[in-house]
Amino acid sequence: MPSAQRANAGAAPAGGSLPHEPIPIVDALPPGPRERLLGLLAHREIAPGDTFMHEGDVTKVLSIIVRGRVALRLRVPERGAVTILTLDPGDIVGWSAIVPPYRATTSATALEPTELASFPAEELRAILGSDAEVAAAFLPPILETVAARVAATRDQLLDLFRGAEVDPW
Amino acid sequence: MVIASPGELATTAPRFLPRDRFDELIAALGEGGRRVVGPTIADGAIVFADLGSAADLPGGWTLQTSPGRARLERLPEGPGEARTFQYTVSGEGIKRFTFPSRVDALSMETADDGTVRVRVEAPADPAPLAIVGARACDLAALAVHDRVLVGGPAVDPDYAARRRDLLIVAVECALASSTCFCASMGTGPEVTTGADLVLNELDDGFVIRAATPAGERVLTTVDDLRPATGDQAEAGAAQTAAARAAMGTAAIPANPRDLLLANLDHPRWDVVAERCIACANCTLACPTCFCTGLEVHSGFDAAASSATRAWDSCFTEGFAQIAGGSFRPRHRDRYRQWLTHKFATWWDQFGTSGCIGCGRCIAWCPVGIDVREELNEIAAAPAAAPPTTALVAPALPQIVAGLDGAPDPLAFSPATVVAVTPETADTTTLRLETADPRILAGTPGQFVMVGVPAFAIPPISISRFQPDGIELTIRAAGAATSFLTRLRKGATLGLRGPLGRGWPVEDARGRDVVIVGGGIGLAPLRPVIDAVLRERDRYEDVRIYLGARTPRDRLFVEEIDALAARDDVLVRVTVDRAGPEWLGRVGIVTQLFKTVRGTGADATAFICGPERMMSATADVLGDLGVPREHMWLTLERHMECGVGLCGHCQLGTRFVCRDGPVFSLAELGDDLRREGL
Amino acid sequence: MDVVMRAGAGAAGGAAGIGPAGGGGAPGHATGRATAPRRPRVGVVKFASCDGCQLTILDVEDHLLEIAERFEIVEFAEATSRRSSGPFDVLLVEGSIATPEQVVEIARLRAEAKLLVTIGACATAGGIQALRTAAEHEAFRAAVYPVPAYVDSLATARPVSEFVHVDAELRGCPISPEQLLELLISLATGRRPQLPDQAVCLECKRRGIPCVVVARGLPCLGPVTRTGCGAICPAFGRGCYGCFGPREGANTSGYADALVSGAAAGDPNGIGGPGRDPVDVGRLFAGFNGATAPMRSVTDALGGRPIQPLRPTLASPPETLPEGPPRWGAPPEPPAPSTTEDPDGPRR
Amino acid sequence: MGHGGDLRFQVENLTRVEGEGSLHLRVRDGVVEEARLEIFEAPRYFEALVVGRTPDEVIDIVARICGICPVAYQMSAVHAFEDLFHVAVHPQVRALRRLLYCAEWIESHALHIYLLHAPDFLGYPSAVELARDHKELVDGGLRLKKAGNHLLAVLGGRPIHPVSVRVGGFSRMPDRAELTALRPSLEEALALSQATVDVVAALRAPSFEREPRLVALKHRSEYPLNDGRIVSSDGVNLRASDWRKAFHEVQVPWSNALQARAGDGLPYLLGPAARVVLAGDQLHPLAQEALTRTGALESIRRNPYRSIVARAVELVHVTAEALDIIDAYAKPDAPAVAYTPRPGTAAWATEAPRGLLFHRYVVGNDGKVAAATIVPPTSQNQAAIEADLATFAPAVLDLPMGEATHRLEQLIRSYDPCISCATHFLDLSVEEAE
Repeated sequence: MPSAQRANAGAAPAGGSLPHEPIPIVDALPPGPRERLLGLLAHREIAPGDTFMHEGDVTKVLSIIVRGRVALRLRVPERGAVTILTLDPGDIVGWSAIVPPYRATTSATALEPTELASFPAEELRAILGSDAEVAAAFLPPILETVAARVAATRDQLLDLFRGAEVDPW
Repeated sequence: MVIASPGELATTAPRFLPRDRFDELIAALGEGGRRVVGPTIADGAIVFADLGSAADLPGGWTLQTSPGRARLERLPEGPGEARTFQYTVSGEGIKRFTFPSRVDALSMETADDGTVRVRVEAPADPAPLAIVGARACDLAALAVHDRVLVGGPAVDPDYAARRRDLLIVAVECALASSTCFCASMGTGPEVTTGADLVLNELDDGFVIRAATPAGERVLTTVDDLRPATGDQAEAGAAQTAAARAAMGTAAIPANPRDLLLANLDHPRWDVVAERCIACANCTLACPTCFCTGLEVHSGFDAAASSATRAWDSCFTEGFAQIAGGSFRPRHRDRYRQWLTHKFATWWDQFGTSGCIGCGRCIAWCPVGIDVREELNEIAAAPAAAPPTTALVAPALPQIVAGLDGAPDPLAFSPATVVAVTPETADTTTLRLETADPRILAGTPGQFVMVGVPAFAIPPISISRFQPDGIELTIRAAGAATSFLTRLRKGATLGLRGPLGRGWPVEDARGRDVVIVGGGIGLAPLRPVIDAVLRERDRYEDVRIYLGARTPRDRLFVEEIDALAARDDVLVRVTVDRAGPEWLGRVGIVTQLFKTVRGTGADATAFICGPERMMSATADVLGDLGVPREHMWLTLERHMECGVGLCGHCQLGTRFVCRDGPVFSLAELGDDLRREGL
Repeated sequence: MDVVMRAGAGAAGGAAGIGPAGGGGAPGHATGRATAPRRPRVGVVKFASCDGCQLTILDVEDHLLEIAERFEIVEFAEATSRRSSGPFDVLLVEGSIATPEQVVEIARLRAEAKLLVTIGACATAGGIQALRTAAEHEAFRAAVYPVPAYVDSLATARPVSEFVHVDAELRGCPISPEQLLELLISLATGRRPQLPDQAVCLECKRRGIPCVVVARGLPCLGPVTRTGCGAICPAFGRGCYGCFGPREGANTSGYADALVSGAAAGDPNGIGGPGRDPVDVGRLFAGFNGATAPMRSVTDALGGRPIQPLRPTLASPPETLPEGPPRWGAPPEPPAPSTTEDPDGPRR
Repeated sequence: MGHGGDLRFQVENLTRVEGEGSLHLRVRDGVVEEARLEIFEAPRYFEALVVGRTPDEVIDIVARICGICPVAYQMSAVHAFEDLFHVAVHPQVRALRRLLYCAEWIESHALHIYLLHAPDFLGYPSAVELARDHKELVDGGLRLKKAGNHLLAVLGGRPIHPVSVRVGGFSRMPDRAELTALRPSLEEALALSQATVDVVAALRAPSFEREPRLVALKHRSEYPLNDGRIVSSDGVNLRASDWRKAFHEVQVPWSNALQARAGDGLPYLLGPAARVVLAGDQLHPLAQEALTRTGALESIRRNPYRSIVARAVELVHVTAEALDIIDAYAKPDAPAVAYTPRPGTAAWATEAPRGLLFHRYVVGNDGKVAAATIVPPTSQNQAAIEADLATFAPAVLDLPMGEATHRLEQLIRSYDPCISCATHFLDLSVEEAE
């Protein structure tokens, strides 16, 4: 594995923060659609501890993490907020922006200085609805990450590390 | 015969023993207080039992067998109506006499000074035994047991003691049942090895020849036996040849091992599972099946207990059971395990077939399942071409004569708890002091069997080696482990080990090291981390990825934090769920690799955790290019002996306890998907 | 293994409080092991049953007094006049739930018990009385009583586990004294009771008994029945009749097929023989554990459960019973039993 | 407890009896208007459960009516069927059936004397407490009981619900060696039984006498177990199969058990006292000797509290006869003879430890049972128990509640009522006394 990894042991992953970090999903798009989407893209900085998406709110943006780490949290009765997943650069936040009823299913809080590349929800939905080429190129990778997240959540539900019930004996 | 004695037949002139003088043979065998057993009629079948006189033998009777059916019948009137051995196989072989269904195995007690002693029981010189009426298949089965039980690496002391002085009078079959197929397995009907005396029964008596000096000595004590005439000798040989002809030599497909290993997912397994009632009769009637389980007995006073070893069977759910469940929940899995072990993986384990063609599993199956039919059905429509990989017979020591010498892997040694460290709510680390050089010389990934009175004896991975002992990190998953986690400083227990093949740390020398641990799975990996850091410069990148249920369930927290602080080790920890106070990662372990870019081709991975987590990890690491032969994981299976004698932990061709518990992904192939949790 | 534990059962904690296990360490274990807490309070109660299973407690003669020392038996109507309505550390429950009152009572007892253990086929599987169904119920009452009007019982007897959570069970009709002792010792020492769930056949073969199906053509439930009895029926030359209920993963349908027309179809049949009457096979499965799913599936397919009975011809009672309590009649004549040979005396 | 006016007297849950019952008395002005032994053992419908079954299946099923005396049920059933099918069993089979019955009597009588009844006389709540002060006594009782259980296990595989009884014989008969191996424990049991007689004869029994009508089997040459004619203290003398000619069952609203009455609707008494009185001349010499030693024959007949002495005398008989049977035993070639079922009515009575047990089966053309009637001893004794309670109660009404309860419970226990058996069967609907 690349020794670049070795230097920053314990700290944030994959190579520091450059001014123009790659944005995998977007970079992977064919030229046409990529240009049309980049037009919508806006970069935002989030300070550690800031919650930029709230469970139940209308999702205003679909973001791709450029840098930093984000915690997805749920409100659980009697247990308060529970972190169910943390996201790293390249991950998507706010897929609910393009899935009815367009409301956030979790809250999102930055754990480190975080940079997001965000698409405004309405414009994104509009272009996906009107531009078949963009939709065909952009939706599969989104679906892929969402599916991967579902699978991972399933494994968490299995409580793998718990093992069997302890006997009464 | 002594186990080590040569199998070749000595050549001495055959004699003729008139039928009415058989008692003289029994008397000769019984000289010196030797116990004499032979076929008798009991409970509607022919079974081996003590012989008072020839009158106890099944003279005039035969046992008609067909699939699912065995009936005592009178011999037809005629010249042969009085014959004694005019049947094929007894209802039960001679296994019971060398390998009883229940034997004392262990005694565990807490002495007044609080010291726990675990002693391995073995019979004190059992009475020498003579067996009359064994058949070629019985002798072949005995040879298989010799290979399995005293052929090493571990030796069953009970079997060795019972086996040591055995005198065998064999009979060459004069007929064949529809269930017989020894000729196809190359084990009969001719008696070529293993007997001291060999009989061929004729209408008026027996052609008897000595095959060993011991046999010859017996013959000489029977007064003035006339030599058998050429005609008598020929007549005897002729009927045996007829029996061979009646059976044919192609009852089952050629090379069943390769056939079965290539058809482990054949639809036929589902078909037979509909009929199979998993009663285990086949395994218990089989003269080579050797699987056993321990039964622990104690009174209300738990200071002392004992354990008996009883016949067990792979047809029970408990046989492959661990805390998490059974690896063979369906009859389909169990029948496949049995048939595959008999005809295929036995070769890999012991360099011989596990089936000797006696057909008892066919006759004594209540629903009449016929192994020959099952094998031929699979051969008729093989799902896949047999593997090209030729059989590599494992290099195992030859039959050993005695038990003396080599250290006994079954022996327990005492150890004392010198420190107790609670790790989590349900997990505790015990530091044990032991003087046993074998244990101190253990390697990362090896485990020990832990004995305390009244409880089952669990296998526990060594979580650290100390100059004067070891550490065990134990999760309270069952009664025994719960008890162990509650031990206090000063408690003593019995240790047996170190057992198994550990992590091949050397495989990672000069390569990147990836260590992935889930939950309690970190414990067996801890010695690997210790070893790698001890010689850090011999390895390239070192990355440690750990998963736990919650932040509170993390093991060795201080140690891991200290590691994370080093600049020559990458440490990533994730949990399944956490409160907002946790700023670390949340998600499954594999999520930690997403940030890794580039190739894993130069990496060696050591993985331990729940099997589902290990296979998910292996998939992701595989995508990153880590070679399968460099991905090592350790398996948990039902283990009672830890040395390949009890049979419970089999996975494919392996004994997880003996050949593992650490395996490379390449070694495991699909087995984990076939028989994983 | 055999012990029924449901996830999150309060019993996990409850049991921990029972055996010294919970207190940390078993009695008798020396250095480094905690000592036992107070004696566990044990209750024994019964519902619809024959009393045989609780009698088994009195049948472990060699250990009875030791048990009484290790445990505080606070409720055991058959054995002691001391009574208690709870709480119990361990409650041994015999019998099936067969009346509305019993439904209420078992719920109350569950609340009083840390660990509830059902003992015997009635409590664990409903017993033979569970074979009656709602449909048959009326006919059953009519068959037994001249005046069924008095009857007020559930449509059918049911296992305890259908009403409350059961922490552990001892199978058998009756339970085995050895297994009872194993359970009590396990509770006292904190180890896991060894109550194998495998087939009777394993013990049968360990004992060296030739299979009665194969050697004698007898119908035997051993292959689908849980071990625990010691394989006494085959040892006594007859087929197992299922006292301990279904073994794990019992393939009852496959076995029933073999009993009807397959290899196990008995003499003179063997394979391809005429086979058995399916109803006879069905009745074999309609035994003391016949209400369990694996057994019931066979009787559903083949029949053999109790049929609508004829009305028995009871001698008709006198018009009216005497008023008030029964009274002894006038002093009888001095005893005049016949001691002489009687012409129409009993046969033999 | 005061006099006069209405008095409702309830013993909620009878203890140290097999099964569940309670006592209910209604007293007005010191006169017992009503005495009810209420039995609320839940219904189990055995008479219906055996319908459609083969005779051998019935033998296994009826055993489950009672875990204390399963052999009794197996015996009445097997004899009834063999009688109907004209099966002539091997003499050793008949002997071994008696031996099996002896074993059950040993187990059942020892259980009742030592674990259920003796604590009453000595003032303990149970044998466990009794053992604290009189360990050797209880130990002896347990060894006695164990001897019976062991014998049961050798003959039938297990003490409770043995498995070997078949129409025509047994499914297996023991080797002689298996039985002779039991001699030591039975010899000890015999000695313990003889000692038991003296111990219980010395127990102070409350003074209570009445003239019961006694009913038991009587055989011309043996003490009644499997076989004999029904005789009574007032001259009844019938074939066992003809029980219904002199007795009948009635249903009372307060009991799950059908009660049995004599033809005149009056109660009668079964059990050890009845047997010892009516068939004492057939007791084993050792038992007769023990009985004579106590000189209690007359008090056994008149005072129910003295039934414990009769039970002890019978213990001597069955242990002594068990030894005799074992000594005379020779294993027959076949454990059972073949038979052909034939339709008709099978009826038979044997002597269960608690008294006469009558079975009647209608066998159809298919060789299966079409209808059944089972009359256990306790349902026959129930009226007698109630009669005794009505007679005895006034004597204790002045005592404190607890003591009165104890006395009445002790009286009920003296009959060794097996309520599990008595209950054929339906659920109780309590009649509210206004």
